[in-house]
Amino acid sequence: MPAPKPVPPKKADPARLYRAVRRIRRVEEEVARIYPSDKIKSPVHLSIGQEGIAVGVCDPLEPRDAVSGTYRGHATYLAKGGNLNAMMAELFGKDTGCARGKGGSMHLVDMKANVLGCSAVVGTTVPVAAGFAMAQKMRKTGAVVACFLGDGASEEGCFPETLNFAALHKLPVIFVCENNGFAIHEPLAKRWATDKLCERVRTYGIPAVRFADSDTVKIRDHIAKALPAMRKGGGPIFLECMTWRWREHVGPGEDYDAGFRSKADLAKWQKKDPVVVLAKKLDKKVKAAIDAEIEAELAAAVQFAETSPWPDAKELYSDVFA
Amino acid sequence: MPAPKPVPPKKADPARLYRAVRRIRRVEEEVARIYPSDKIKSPVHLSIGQEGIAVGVCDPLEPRDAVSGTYRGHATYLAKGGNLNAMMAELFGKDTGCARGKGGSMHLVDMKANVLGCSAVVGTTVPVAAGFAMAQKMRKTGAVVACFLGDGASEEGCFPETLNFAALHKLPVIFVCENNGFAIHEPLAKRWATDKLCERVRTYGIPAVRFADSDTVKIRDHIAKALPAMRKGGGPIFLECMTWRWREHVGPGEDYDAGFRSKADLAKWQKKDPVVVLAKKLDKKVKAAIDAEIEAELAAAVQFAETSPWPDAKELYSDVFA
Amino acid sequence: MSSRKKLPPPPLTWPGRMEDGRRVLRYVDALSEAVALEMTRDEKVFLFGLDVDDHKSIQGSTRGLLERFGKDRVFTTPLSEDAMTGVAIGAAMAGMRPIHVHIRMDFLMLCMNQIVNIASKARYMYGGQVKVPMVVRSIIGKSWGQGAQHSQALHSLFMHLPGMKVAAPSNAHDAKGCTIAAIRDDNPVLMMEHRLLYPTEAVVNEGAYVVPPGRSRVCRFGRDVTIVGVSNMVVEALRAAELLSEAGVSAEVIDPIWLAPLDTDTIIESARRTRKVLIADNGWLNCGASAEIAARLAEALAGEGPIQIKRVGFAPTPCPPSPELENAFYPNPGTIAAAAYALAKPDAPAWAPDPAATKLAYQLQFKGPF
Amino acid sequence: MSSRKKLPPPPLTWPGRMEDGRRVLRYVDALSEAVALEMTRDEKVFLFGLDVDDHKSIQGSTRGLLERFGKDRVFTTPLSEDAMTGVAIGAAMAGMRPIHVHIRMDFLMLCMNQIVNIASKARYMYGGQVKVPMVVRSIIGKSWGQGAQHSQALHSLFMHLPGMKVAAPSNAHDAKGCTIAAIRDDNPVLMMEHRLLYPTEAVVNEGAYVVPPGRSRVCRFGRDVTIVGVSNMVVEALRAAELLSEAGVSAEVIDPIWLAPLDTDTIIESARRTRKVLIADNGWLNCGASAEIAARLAEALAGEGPIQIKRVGFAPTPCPPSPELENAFYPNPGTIAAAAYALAKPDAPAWAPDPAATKLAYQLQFKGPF
Ligand SMILES: Cc1ncc(C[n+]2csc(CCOP(=O)(O)OP(=O)(O)O)c2C)c(N)n1
Ligand SMILES: Cc1ncc(C[n+]2csc(CCOP(=O)(O)OP(=O)(O)O)c2C)c(N)n1
Ligand SMILES: [Mg+2]
Ligand SMILES: [Mg+2]
Repeated sequence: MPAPKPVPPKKADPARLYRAVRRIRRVEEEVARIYPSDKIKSPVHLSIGQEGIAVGVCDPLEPRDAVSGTYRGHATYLAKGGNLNAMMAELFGKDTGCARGKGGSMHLVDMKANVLGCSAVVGTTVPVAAGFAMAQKMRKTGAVVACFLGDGASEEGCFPETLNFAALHKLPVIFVCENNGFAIHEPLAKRWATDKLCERVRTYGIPAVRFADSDTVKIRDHIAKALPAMRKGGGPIFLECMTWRWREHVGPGEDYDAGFRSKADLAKWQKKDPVVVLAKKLDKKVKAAIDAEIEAELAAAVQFAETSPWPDAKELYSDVFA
Repeated sequence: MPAPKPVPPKKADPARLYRAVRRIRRVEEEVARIYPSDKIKSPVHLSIGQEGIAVGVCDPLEPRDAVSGTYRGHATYLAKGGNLNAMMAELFGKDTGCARGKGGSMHLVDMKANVLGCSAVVGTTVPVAAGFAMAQKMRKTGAVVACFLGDGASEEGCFPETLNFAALHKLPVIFVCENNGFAIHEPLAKRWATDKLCERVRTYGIPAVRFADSDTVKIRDHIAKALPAMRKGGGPIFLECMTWRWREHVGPGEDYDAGFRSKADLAKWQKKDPVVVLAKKLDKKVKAAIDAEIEAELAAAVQFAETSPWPDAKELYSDVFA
Repeated sequence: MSSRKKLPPPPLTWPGRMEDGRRVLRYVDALSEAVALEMTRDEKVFLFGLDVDDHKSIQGSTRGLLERFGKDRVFTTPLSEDAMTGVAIGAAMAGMRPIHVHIRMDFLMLCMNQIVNIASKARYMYGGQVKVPMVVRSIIGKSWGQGAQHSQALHSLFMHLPGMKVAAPSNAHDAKGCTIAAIRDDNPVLMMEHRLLYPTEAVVNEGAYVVPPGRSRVCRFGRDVTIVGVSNMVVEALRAAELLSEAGVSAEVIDPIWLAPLDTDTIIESARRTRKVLIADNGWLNCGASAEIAARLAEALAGEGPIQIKRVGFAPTPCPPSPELENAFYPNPGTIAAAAYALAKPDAPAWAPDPAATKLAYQLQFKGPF
Repeated sequence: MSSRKKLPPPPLTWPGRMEDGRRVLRYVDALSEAVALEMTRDEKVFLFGLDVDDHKSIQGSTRGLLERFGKDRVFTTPLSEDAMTGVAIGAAMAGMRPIHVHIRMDFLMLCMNQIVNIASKARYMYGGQVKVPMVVRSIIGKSWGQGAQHSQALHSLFMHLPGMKVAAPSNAHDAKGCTIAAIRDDNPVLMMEHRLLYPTEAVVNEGAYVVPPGRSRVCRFGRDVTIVGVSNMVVEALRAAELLSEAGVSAEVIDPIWLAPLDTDTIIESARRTRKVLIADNGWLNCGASAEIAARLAEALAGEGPIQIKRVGFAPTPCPPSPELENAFYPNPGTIAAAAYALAKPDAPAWAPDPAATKLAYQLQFKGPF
């Protein structure tokens, strides 16, 4: 029943977008709720507040297209159609998990939905995504790869290395930098000499756009417009999406008492909450129906995870080699 | 008798600059001459044709300033006042070599002259140079570090990582990219998505200038002008110096028969030969005297290397640890 | 060492005192105390790395340093481990004494080029003209669902390199002494700490002292079998030794403390008596620390007559997060005791201690994530 | 294997033929032939890496491939080893079969993050959903003045990793068979080639064949001592064995061929007979391949009675370029023979072969630089 999205629509559909952001929000809220029970034994990096970006980017993608997410990857996984039951089971460490209990929250993967595996080492997925895109080019599939990274990841040398290579070979990569202003607790000011990231990316010949509000519809339309040329060998594009992580870096709570960022900033960003913004565009009844559907799906997923079996001890040794 | 240069002159002195480029040229020609005898058992990467850059950058530097060179490091080593006898002995693998026979041509070093050790792994010296510069800043010595790198080295992730860090911390680093258009035999077109290197460097807030002809005097004056601000915490600067490697990538010969670049291009660059250009500014007698001095010094250096003892076998085990 | 075991199970008020007045300190606090002492003594010492200056202060191990020494000597960096390692090397060559901190050992794989190709070789390939007095602090995260990339103990990669030193303190006393020794060492030193040891306490003198390389410690004397433990495996081996003693086997437990240079003389001496050696490494076996120790033992002793050598360590797999799998991935006091028992009593039926007795306080105490 | 020794010393016209009509091929040409065959068979195979397409063609080992398969399947890259490794991994995950070439093994230190944290773990940590059929070709440059950063043999770093395979062919036959096996393998495989072996010749069949992991080869049978050689040390051990036989010692020589997975059964079987084992590695000892082999031998055999094990390898220093120092840095047939002799005849006076007899044709042939 989940993962709907066989053919992407030509136009932004508010109901569809709302459904997607709301679903991710609710899944993560549920994860946060369950977390203190210690049933989830895997560090969770919630993207609450940032969901609109993943949804905006993934909405126009086709099944053949791929996404590559970070350890903060629940949103990308779900937005691209990753299986919810398998995700929840993975967080619980169950054999039915998407990585059969061998990945955890930071390594979600669903190759059937073309969700490439996430990685806990910042930046590592960026060149891997480019390699996946290179294979698409070599095999002329016309597929593109959306590669998500944080502002922190952009500081790793493999990022400019990958930009150069992707531009040189005109690889079909959508680089999406989710700039939430922090790497764990360290602000940009301590890490970036300047904030001219888009300018820098343009020097590789890659079109780069900054989305100051990261409006879901605007991002969606930008991608939808870019896709045809990319599918024909037009090369990579880059998006810098300004955003805000509502919760703490890792774990279910908040971190405003730590003093490194303020609740006032949160309030500012909450005004742009994609769930609220998109909800406003919907008829109340439509919204209520969607919400109910999501709750049912979510409850089923938790139930699935809870009742799924643990991996057998001998599975420790399986899949080391193919 | 060698390594003259206690206090850098206020102004470009053609005789002095000529002496420096001519000396490097002759040293390398002599290395090339000796090479086939197999007395030098260390791969040599000659900078013949590129000497003007090292000389232009190093001329205004003070003894307290440092340079960091690449495996193509003979020119930087000599331009900064590295000991010639010790260099020649190092190429011969002798105990009197600057690295006591444990470095070879690619690892020249002379810490007394503040010539930081060169490295054979492309790009590795770039962050090391920045670290050396950071120490200058921490200890408030007012010294700067000139960090040389090739166009190829600029592709390694550690280069942008270092640019960002150096700009963020306003480190006194002069980044000098010697862009000779090739990494071994691979042209820029196969490696760079665009040639907007200076533009890219500027996005870090680092002033960047391209020298299309790499005129020794122009480079020299540019550095001389930049130094006072850098000594006071003004932060790094960047130079892209277009140039041409006359000889083959490694070894004493030429490589125009290999077909990947043309002798016509060589001829074009030879018209800008810094040795010739600077010689023209000198009185014939002055030039002759300098030339004679250089020959004497060079002959003495080869003699020194030839007659120096081999390292004792037990030296294999020394200096693994300090 | 054994003093620790006398501590009452609930943590003391901190910094605590033994009944005889000696101070006990947690491993995590011993680390920051060591750095604070050295930064006070020598202004060339500085500490940097991702997140060393935030409120979590590398799980507490850099706590107070920013406040005390200021942001010029205690600072975070961009996410650029490769270049930052080069920066540390360059600063060290210029006479500073950097401490570069990594919250997980896994991230050191980004630093390999600088560590292998420059740091470990600089003194040699520059003919003794430079030295690189640099400390790289890294922490092993025992999994608790962290998964394959946040749990690695990669010490053997560094033990392989001439020119590198490697310390793996198993207790608060050594954590402090090794850190101070590392900072004072004129060579690159890798500190391998273990996250789960952070809350463990030991008697730690207040002043500066060094636990230098070159001397393994016999933590517990025994007759029947020698157990060598690496990092937290020392603690687990000590517990295993208690369990073994209940089963009538007297185990000697040795902590190499420093893995490079590695003192195998102490181990060889013990093995010459017991002729049965179990090496419990907190890492993979292939080409691991356990392989080196076993090889040296074999070279030194196997020609003299029968000697039984066995290794236990991580399963030959990446580390899985699912709890059951993860438990099976790691050696523990039960598996260590069982293996040692089999060595000591080859003819007796196989024995393993009651699983309930093999859970260690310092592990149970921990709740993820970190 | 032994056929090679029957070849006349000056190289045959190439590709040469034995008197019995069998073809001999150089190691370097066997490498490119293997890739050409596989690229013909499977269009998913492609080859990339710095300088694979220039006129020097990685010292000849990629010769002709560009011409034959075109620039979409044979291409150079920017100097970005870290990202290019990730690109290879990503392409492999998408079903391609990349061969990523490095002209020196030293440069792999830039690839460690991708290899350790992604390639070797991807299949496992993604629950079997992906595979990473990637080949990493790397070449050891025996020094000839190359110095510390251009001479390393770092195979043990990769042997340490679950999920990685490592091949180290010592002759042209295996170079071809291992390369084909590596390309067909569904896992990341590191090929460790040796530059000085490139001109050596062996009988090499014309079609495709595999030399798969899992089986060490006994290259020469002997009674008194077992010598295990790694990479070019196999060749040097074979020469040592000849010298030893002149001194009345019968040496068995074993080539593991693949270092991971490592077949130690064959070695153990031999050692069970000779009870004297010398391991000659082309690398450092600490936590090296030699440590692993020694450890496994000790675990398997030392309890049964006396067994003598000894390792020789690189000196525990970076590699110096000065010729005298460099000579002392490497094991050679003379030092291998002397060490094996001491094991075989512990009570006889020390013996070493005439140094003139220990120089190997394949080394003398080489003139730097490369
Ligand atoms: C290579 C590496 N260095 C450091 C870390 C520790 N770390 C985990 S998340 C993180 C912050 C990353 O910030 P960003 O890329 O902006 O992503 P965000 O968490 O903000 O989504 C850091 C430094 C890591 N996982 N990997
Ligand atoms: C990390 C690394 N990759 C590859 C090589 C092989 N290599 C040696 S020199 C060189 C070219 C470097 O080009 P550039 O930086 O432009 O310097 P140039 O030789 O032109 O002076 C390459 C690829 C190396 N030494 N180190
Ligand atoms: Mg961020
Ligand atoms: Mg160049």
